[in-house]
Formats: sequence, C-alpha cells, structure tokens
Amino acid sequence: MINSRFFNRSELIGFLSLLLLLAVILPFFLDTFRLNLVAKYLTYAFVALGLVMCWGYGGILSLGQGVFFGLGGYCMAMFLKLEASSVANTKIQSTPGIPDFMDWNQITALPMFWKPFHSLPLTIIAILLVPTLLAFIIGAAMFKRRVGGVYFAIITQAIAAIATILIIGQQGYTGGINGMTDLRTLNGWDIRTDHAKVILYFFEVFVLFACIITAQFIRLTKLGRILVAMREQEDRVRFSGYSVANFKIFAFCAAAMFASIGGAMFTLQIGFMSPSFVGIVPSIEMVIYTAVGGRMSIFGAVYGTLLVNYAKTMLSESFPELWLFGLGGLFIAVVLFFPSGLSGIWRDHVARHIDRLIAMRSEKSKRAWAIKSAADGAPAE
Amino acid sequence: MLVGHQPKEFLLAVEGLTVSFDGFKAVNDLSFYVEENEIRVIIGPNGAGKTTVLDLICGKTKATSGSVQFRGKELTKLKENQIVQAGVGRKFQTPSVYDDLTVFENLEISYPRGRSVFGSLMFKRDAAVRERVEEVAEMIFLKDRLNMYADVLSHGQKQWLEIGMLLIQDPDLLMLDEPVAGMSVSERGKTAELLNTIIKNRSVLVIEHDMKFVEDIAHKVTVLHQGQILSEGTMEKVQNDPKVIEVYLGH
Amino acid sequence: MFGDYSIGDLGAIFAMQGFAGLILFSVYVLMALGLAIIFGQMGVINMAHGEFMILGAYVTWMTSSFFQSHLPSLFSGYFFVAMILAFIASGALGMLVEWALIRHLYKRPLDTLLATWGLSLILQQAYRSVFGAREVGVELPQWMMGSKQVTDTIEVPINGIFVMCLTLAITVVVAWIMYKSRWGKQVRAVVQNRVMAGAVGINTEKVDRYTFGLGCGIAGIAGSAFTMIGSTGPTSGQLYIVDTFLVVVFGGAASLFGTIASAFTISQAQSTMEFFMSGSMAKVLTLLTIVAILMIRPQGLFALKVRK
Amino acid sequence: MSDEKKPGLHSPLRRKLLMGMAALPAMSLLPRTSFAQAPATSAINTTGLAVTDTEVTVGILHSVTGTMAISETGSVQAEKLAIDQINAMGGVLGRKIKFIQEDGASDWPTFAEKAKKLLVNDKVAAIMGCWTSASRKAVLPVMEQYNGMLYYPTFYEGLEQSKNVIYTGQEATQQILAGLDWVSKTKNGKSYYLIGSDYIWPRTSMKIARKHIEGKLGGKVAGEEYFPLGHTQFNSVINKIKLTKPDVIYAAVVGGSNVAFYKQLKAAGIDLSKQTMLTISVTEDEIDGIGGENIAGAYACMKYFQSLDNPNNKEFVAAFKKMWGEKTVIGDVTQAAYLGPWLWKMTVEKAGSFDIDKIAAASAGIEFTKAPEGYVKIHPNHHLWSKARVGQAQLDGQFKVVYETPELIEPDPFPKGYQ
Repeated sequence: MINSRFFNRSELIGFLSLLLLLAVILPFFLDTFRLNLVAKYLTYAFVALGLVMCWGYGGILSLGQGVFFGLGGYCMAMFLKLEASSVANTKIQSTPGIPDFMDWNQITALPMFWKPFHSLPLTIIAILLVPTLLAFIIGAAMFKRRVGGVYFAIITQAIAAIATILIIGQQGYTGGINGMTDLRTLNGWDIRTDHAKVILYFFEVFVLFACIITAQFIRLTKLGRILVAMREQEDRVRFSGYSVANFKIFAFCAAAMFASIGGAMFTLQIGFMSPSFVGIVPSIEMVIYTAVGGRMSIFGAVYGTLLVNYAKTMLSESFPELWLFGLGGLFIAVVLFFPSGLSGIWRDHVARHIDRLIAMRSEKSKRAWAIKSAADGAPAE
Repeated sequence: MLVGHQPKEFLLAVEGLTVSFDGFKAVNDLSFYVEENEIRVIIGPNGAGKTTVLDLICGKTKATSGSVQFRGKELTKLKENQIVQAGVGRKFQTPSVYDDLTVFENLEISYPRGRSVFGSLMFKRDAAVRERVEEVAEMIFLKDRLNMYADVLSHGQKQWLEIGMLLIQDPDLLMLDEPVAGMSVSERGKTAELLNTIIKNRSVLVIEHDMKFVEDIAHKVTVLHQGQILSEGTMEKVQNDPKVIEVYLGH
Repeated sequence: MFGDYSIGDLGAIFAMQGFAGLILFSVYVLMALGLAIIFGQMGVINMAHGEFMILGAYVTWMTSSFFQSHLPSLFSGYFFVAMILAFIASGALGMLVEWALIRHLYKRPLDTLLATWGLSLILQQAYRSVFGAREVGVELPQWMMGSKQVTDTIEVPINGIFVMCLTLAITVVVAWIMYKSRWGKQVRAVVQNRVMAGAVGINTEKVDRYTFGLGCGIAGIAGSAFTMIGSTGPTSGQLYIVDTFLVVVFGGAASLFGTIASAFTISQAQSTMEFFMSGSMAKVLTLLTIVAILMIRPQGLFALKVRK
Repeated sequence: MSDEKKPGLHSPLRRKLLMGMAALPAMSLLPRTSFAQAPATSAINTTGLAVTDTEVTVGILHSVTGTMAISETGSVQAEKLAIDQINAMGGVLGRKIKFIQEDGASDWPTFAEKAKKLLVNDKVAAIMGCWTSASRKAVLPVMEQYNGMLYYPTFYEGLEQSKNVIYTGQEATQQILAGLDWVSKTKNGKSYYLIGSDYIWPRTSMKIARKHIEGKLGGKVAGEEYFPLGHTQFNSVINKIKLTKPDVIYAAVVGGSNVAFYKQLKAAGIDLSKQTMLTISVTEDEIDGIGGENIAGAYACMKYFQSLDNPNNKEFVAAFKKMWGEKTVIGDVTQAAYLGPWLWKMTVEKAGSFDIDKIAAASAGIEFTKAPEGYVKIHPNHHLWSKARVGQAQLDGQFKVVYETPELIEPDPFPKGYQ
C-alpha cells in the first residue's frame, strides 16, 4: 500500500543518515570552527526546505526567499542588538541605551517598531509571523490574479531588490549596509563562546529536523498531493473544486516561514545580519542549493545545501578565482544533465542497485529474507 | 444527492451569452437550455465556439455579456471552484490527469471533501473514501490499476480516469469535451457504455465530432456555427436541416 | 521646494528633467529591446543579458584602445566600428550559447533562468580574469563630449542626443526586422506554433539561433552605448538586469511597442521623482509602483487579450 | 591575467633587485635586529601563534572576487610588496613572513568566517585586511573575541576604536575638515552641494561635513543627495546642481557610480576647471576607470597621492611598479595598506614579542619615517597621525598636490561636536 508509512525506504535511509551525519558524525569529527560553518550552511537548508515545498511541489519559483530569510534574521538581530545596547554598554554614545548605528544617525529615541523586540516571546512570534504575513500579502495579490511562473519569479526578484535598497537606505533604523553587528548575548547567555556555538548547533539541528518532519507531514497529507497535482494540471485541480490560489498562498507562506526560521538561526550562529542576504544574488543561490539537492526531495535539499556550501568554502579557500566558474558550471550542469539533482542520482543509480541487491539476496535465501523485505516495503509496483 | 431534489424546469439556462476576444466574437448572443437528466450534444465545425461555450459555463473564460443560470444561481459571477462546488463538472479535451500521482490519488483528489487548505491538511483517507474510489475505479475499468502512476496509462485509460475523477465529484451537470477523440474502436464502445451508466440522475453536455457516437447518446443536439446556434433539436431533425447540411454535415 | 526658483528657472528645470528622463528612456529601451526579443518572443529568461551587454562594452574599450595606439587619425569615428564589432561579438556568443545551452531548455523556461544565471557567473569571472577586476574607462572622441546650449539655462549633453538617435535607429531596424521582414514573420510563426512552422518548411532551429543571436547582439550595442555614460567592470551587467526585466514585463512581454511605452513611463516617473526626493527613495518608489501595478495587471500594460 | 597571478617575485634577479631597493630605507631603520641572532620562539610567542624559529604567518584578507575586488586588488598588491620587502631584509625578529591569503568574496559573513579561520585554524600573528566598513564591522567581533590584530587600510567613517585593530587609513575628520577649510579659504566656498552613495561612510562623512560647513565655516549646504550603490543615472542631480549653482560640489560617490557621475557631469557641460569639485572618494584607482579627461580639474582630499614628491614615495612607486607592472596606479588606500605590514613589523620588534596583547600595548607611538606619505605615527587610539593633502586631478590620471597641512593631524574617531 502506498503512503501507508511516514517514510518510504529511500526517505528512511535519507533521514537516518542525515540524523547520523548531523547529530553524531559532524560534531564528533569537526572542530568548533568547522562545526560553526556547518551550522551556517544548515541555516540555508531551511530556505531550501521551503523551496522544495513551494517550488518543487507547488511549482512556484520564488527568487525572493532572501527577503524572508532576511526578515527572520533581522527580527532576531533586533532582539540581540537591543540586549547588546544596554545603557551600560553604550555609555560613550550621545544617547545611551539605543543601538550604536541609531546614535550615529542622530536618532535619539528607539523607534516604535523596535520596541516589541525587547521581549523574546514577541521576537519569536515576529520571526514566525512577519515574513509569513508578507508572503501572504504578496501571494494573495499575485496568485489570486493568476500571476505565476516566470512573472512571479521576476516580481519576487524585484521585491528582493526593493528590500535591499530600503534596508541600505534606512540605515538609522536598520544599520544600513553594515547590517547589525556585534550581537553578544541571548537573555544574558553569551552566544559567542565555543561552548555556546556547539549548543546552538544542536539546537539548530533539532529545529531543522522538526521542520523536515513538518514538511514531510504536509507532503503526505492530501494537501501535499494537491500541490503536486496543481503543478501538473492546474486547471484540472481548479475544476475539481479547489481554490488553486489558496493552496499556492499556503505553500509560499510555508516556504517564507521556513526561510525566516533559517534567517533567525543564521543570526544566532553568526552573530550578525546584513542586507547582503536579502538581495537577488543570495536568493538565487538558495534556489540552486535546492536544485542541486533535487527540487522534489526534502532530504535532497538539505544534502544539496551542505554540498554546495562545502564546495564553496573549499574552492574559495584554495582557488578563489575558480569558485565562480565552479558555481556557474554547477548551475548549468544541474539544469542540463541532472534536473532532479542529487535525489535523482540517488533514485536512478544508487537506489536501483540497492533494490537489485535486495532482490538478488532474497532470491538466494528466500525464506530468510521474505519477512524482512516485506517489512521494507519494496517498491510499490 | 439528487434524490428528493425539487425538479425545476431547466437545470441550465444560457441566455444572451457573448464573449469577444479583441473584437472577435467567439460566442455571439447565444441562448440554450438544458433540462434535468438530459444529454445534450454540441456539434459544429472547427472554430464554431464549442469549447468556448464550455469554458464560459465553467468560468474558465469570463463572458463579455449574458448570463448562465444553473439551478437559479448566476455562474458568471462565481469563481471556478465555486462553480464546481455548485455542481458543474468539466472534462477537458486533452486528458488532464496527474501523471505523478497514482490512479487512487487522482481519484481521491476529486473526492468532494476537504477542499479548503486546512480541510485538505486534515483530510483522512477513511473507509468511505476508499469505498467510493474503488467503486468508481470499477466503473471506469481501472480497478486493477489503482496503485499505478497515471503516466503509465494509455490514452484511452487516461480519458476514463478523468471521467472517473468527474464522477467522484458527483456533479449535476457534466460537461465533456470530445470524450472519445483518439480512442480505439473498442475503447469507444466501452466509453459509450460508461457514459450510459454515468448519465443516470444527471445532465450531460457533450462536445463530439463522432456522429455515430452522437447518434448513440444524444437526446438533443445543438449545432453551433460562428458562435451562434444554427439549429437545435433531435438528431434526426438536425441532420435534415438544410442549413446544417450546408455548413457542416455536407462536406 | 519651488520657492527658491524663478519662473524661468522652473521652465528650465522641467525642460532639463524631461531631457534627463528621455536619456534614461533611451537607455532603458536599448537594454530592453534585446531582452524583449529573447524573453518576449522566445520565452527564454536570459539572466546573462547584462553580461552580453558588458561584452559589448569591453569590445568598445578594446576598439578604442586599438584606434588610439594604431589609428589615431581615425579615432573620431571609432565608435561606429566599435558598435558593429560589439554587435558581432555579443551576437556570436549568443548563438554559441543558444546552441550549447538554450536549445535544450525551450520547454522549461524557469530552468533557462537558472542556467543563464550560471552562465552569467561564468562570464563575470571570465571578464575578471581577462580584463582585470578594475573598471575600464573608454575615452570618447572629442565631438561626443560637452553639451549644446539651447537657451541660457537649458543645455543638453551631446552624448545624450547621440544615445537617443541610436536608440531610435535601432528601434526602427528591430521593428522592421520583426514585423516587416520575411525573417521576422518566420520568428513569429515559430513562436506561435513551433511544430506547424517546422511542418511548413521553416528551419526552426536556425530561426531560434538567429533570434537569440539578434537579441544578444542588440545587448552588445547597448553595452557599447553605455560606455558613454556608465562604467565597465566585470559585474556592471548585474546592475541592469532587474530593471531591464521589469521594463519588459511591465510593457507586456510579447509587445515591442509595450516595451517602449513601459520604458518611457518608468524613466519619466523615476527621473521626475529623483528631483523631489533622494535617489534611493525614488528608485524604491518606482520599483514598488511597478510591482503594485503588475499585481493588479499581471499581463503588463499592453498585452493582447486572447483565449488561453 | 589577474594581477595577483603575476609570478614576478619568483625570478631571482628581480628578487635581488627588490632586496637592494627595499634595503635602502630599511637599513637605517633597524640594523641590529635584522642581523642579530633571532630570539627563541618560546620567549616571543607565548600564546601559540603560528610562529616557528624561521617563519611567522600572517593573513591577507581581501575580496578577490565579487564587486569589491575592483577596489581591494591594490591593497593586496601593496601588502604583498611590503611583506616581500620585509623578508628581503631579514624578516621580523629573524623570521620570514609567510602569508595565507583568503578571499572575502565581497561578502561580509565570509569575511567574518575567513577571519575566524585565520585566527583559530591558522593562528596567524596578524591580519592585513578588510576594505569596506561593512567587512570591518563583520570582522571586528571576531578579532576581539579571538584576540587577533587587524591592520585596516581604508579611510572610514570613524566612531570606532579597538584594541585589536590598527587603522592605517584616515578617520573621517582627518580627511574632511582640512579639505573643507582649504576649499572655503582658497575657493571662497560659501555654498556646498553634498552628493554621496547611500551607505554609512558617505552619510557619516556628509554629516561631519555639514556640521563643519554650517558651524565653523559659516557656509550653507545647498543640497544633499544619496544614490544607491551602483547607481548610474545622475542627470537629475546634475540639473539640480546647475540650478542651485553651488560654489563647491562635495562628493563621496563610490565604486562604479563614479564613472557615470563624472562622465555625465562632463557631458552636461559642467567644466570642473571652473566649477569647484572636491571629492573624498576618488583616488588614482578610480580615475583609471573614470578617465582623466572626464575628471581633470577636480580636487580630491586624501593623505596620499602617487605623485607625492619625496624620496620615500619615489622608491615605493618604483618598487610597486616593478612588482605589479608599469601600468598599475597607486591610490590612497593602497599606500595605507602598504603601511600595515611595516607598522606591524616595527611594533613586534619594539615589543620584542608576537603576542597580541604586547603588540596592542606597544603600538602607540610607533613611528614610520619611511612611509611613502612621508611620516606617520600611531596614536594611542590606534589610528595614525597623518597629514591631509589636496590634489587636483590631471588629464593623465594623476593628481597635482596643491595643498598639504603643515602639521600632522591628530586622529579623533569620536569627534566632539560632529556627532
């Protein structure tokens, strides 16, 4: 029976090996510096996960995920910045107690929209809701009018451009191009120490798996199947009595929320946030992580993100000039030769061999393996 | 669903329907009426506006003027999904099924429950759903293929699957756009048989070119030409109408 | 705001602002024409369009250096040679790219976006490796510099007039090619029904390749013209890509007239707003307005209403 | 060919030539330590930095890719030149300098990440690097947390001071005030039009400039405009300039926008030999892209120009061109980057240790008499005492120095009355 279980075999392998990799192998073998790098990569995995939902399943390519990533990151950063800008820490300013960049821009009182970020619960709510709300507004405006495909991609790209110019231009409120730097403590707990980094890493892995499971849950409900159906035959779904726009809005909002969580994690891990994550370039890079992993695969997205970023770090350490050639080539190769990304390679090459292997072994010792391979739920066909 | 329903004179009343694309009137001041449990076939040469009429009824195309009344509801003011929920089902000319889903899932999506975003999140595949899906699968000759992905089906099977997807919606008005086009002779026979079983208790609006097939099923035939009605009536009447012979059947 | 100026000054403001808007308009049209052909007619999203422009700019720079050192006597006319070379270079690269990359992706427009983005990264790094990371300056011949005094207060820059004339000429040629020539008819036939066009004997592959080449070639000319007003560096192309796409989409993708009209609207709006607020805010407001209008009217300003 | 790839120094002949040249200024400086027995590593490196008996590792951290590569190339070249020259005369405390170069990729977190890698994994003794304020702001917490030492070359907006950073460029007041005083006096500047790119450095600079113009000089600001980075259409602001007819255009437009800005000014008929233009963001590097003919006549206020007429600079320019090619030009920041390795070397030798804390403490008062800009001294606030100079751009892309402050200007990153 199809879909009778939460994970099929391939997904189970993907899930367990990812869990093993992130929760055991990497923390065990990497020093704190490298582990922190992995933590940074994983923040992008949240975005990639969201893109699987809205691009892979829903067929909606957003080139503005950086906006949501940035919003989440900025919300977190505002909280941390306020905590770092205590009156005691900012004695030398003309107005102590406000963030340094405000002081430099002759702002003498904390702006209204900053005030809620004194409170951690409100900040968390903002991280979850603000980007989702924005996505809802954009999505409602666009999908209700059947803007889709290429047009949606270009418009989201324009939104990313607008967001960047706004953040850079309004530096009294946002820190401008420098972003919000020098974030120190979370409710008094120093997030810069190696010890904290490790704890934050595990926290992030935990949240990531929570998101993966949520995404998998959504995928397995009828809603997940409707998304797939919509991508293939939008009109058929519409004339089966569904409001296609609402489902697209849902997928886009979910993607925005995942991206925002990733952004907040990024701020915690790296200790600052800047407009360079909001613009067009990072947004498109996040799409390529998803494409490399396989736009249809939840686990593929995470593996793809890790792989591309690892390659980026490695290449740019040893051959900085070559990095752009490598990344550009990767875009082209994925699109031309591996449209299903890593997960496609896994499915077409690796998984097939495993299936054959299992089949062969069960041929040989039919009785011994019969029970086990039935439990494995060998291919649905 | 229809049992016990107060019968009305007309199920569908199309009046003065007009749509123009940049000045070209694809459908021009069209009026016709469909009764309960009637099978109506629309025929006409290419470009007569047949598919556009279906598009207008189901909301895919917005009318420039005119009205479409379905059980007293004005359809031109509703959204597509609301029109479906009012009881109008539409099958497209080319088979539109979801290749990446199984036959079961294809049918299940059309099951009329959990159609909102959160409804579909909470949707449970309970016994009622299974039963109904299997029942319909039996009718459309796909019972043994429930777990196959739709992309491996033959063209005819896909047509049946789409008909099945409409069936499971249980619409009061079923609109079919060339249901037997591209089918083999044996498939046509089976399709006619299928249509004859599913038209019980509902009205059907069919576009078809295959005159043999039309003769088999039609209660009444409407002939469209250049967006207007050329002739209407029983097959016999239409076939003998000199206007019709001239523009359509004659060549 | 106006209190400080006399009536005469105000007249001059509006005249000169209008002219500034016209220059911006020409720039947008030059950028967008090539893209309107590639995106509007072929449905290919060419994110490397800016890099094709920059190739034209580099070709212009090389031509000017060549004339300076080898043919100084002919320097005043080098720009025309440079534009032709820029067209050929960008067009040839475009055809190569079409052959190697784009033709495999006609059925997947969103994937052309990703692939051409990859291409743009490669081209940027190639420019950096070949020409260096620093920006290069193109020296203009004497006759193109300076401005023409119209009245006491109104002056118009000569290179601005030149860009406008060039835009006009290219637009006329492109319109002729697309709407009057036999080849243009073939292009439109292929766009509307590829299979049918093939069946009636049009070599669709060739049409695709030349159409893409033409679009890229025009980008090359645009890049060449840009050396007069902007800078040429490996990443300069990226600055233009969003604006260019918005111009094309705002105009209604398939319509050349729409592209021109939208370039006019956007440029006038932006240059007028720039006068009353900071450049950053003017840009934000312009983009926001375009996005808002596109949300209300997604098909763009001038799209035909057709049965889909 | 990218500039960094030139293997110039690996030819033995060139190396000898360079050694000879570099030795000239250096001989007089530190004759003893260079040739004396090198002190034991354990004594001069108590915190586990990458110092061996023969080598010491430093980091070079600039953007080699991305939009900032344009600007940062010169700094990388200058730092490599300085390191080569120092090695040619015996290194630091008898140890040759080895460098690890990392690419910040014009991306601020990458800067932070690479800085951390250099400090934590490579244990470098110092980092020469960063260019934009944003990259420095990203790197600063890392430097402070892991106790590193950064030599930062760019003129910047001030409002910062750190134990772990030596600022070899000018803070805002050093660059702005003297230039404004000069232009107000010699050009009788009463009204000013301020134009900048839209980010923190131009905005902070303009804020200081406005206070100085309105408060100290009794002038007025005719207009203040900011444009997004990379903006290329300046016709509107040029029209406004034409209408308001300011005495002085004061510009802090950065990067590629400069090219468009000056070309369009010229095309609009604003003759910079008649209209006074004072910029704080155009060096010889930028003129390379703008073209001398488009900017000739404009004034720039910097601390260094390639054309400075002093023996230190002549040697420096010759060595630089020898290493990186005849055609390369040297701007203000490139020179400031060149100071970094030298200042570090002298500080280490004064402290007699590579330990960061000792270097930080020993920095104040370090003098570099052979600086191409003349003479610099490290202030206790870790900025440099330096002169301000005004140069006028010439057709050939060089500046003619027209004014130089008589005294060194004290660095004041938190200027009272200007905040």
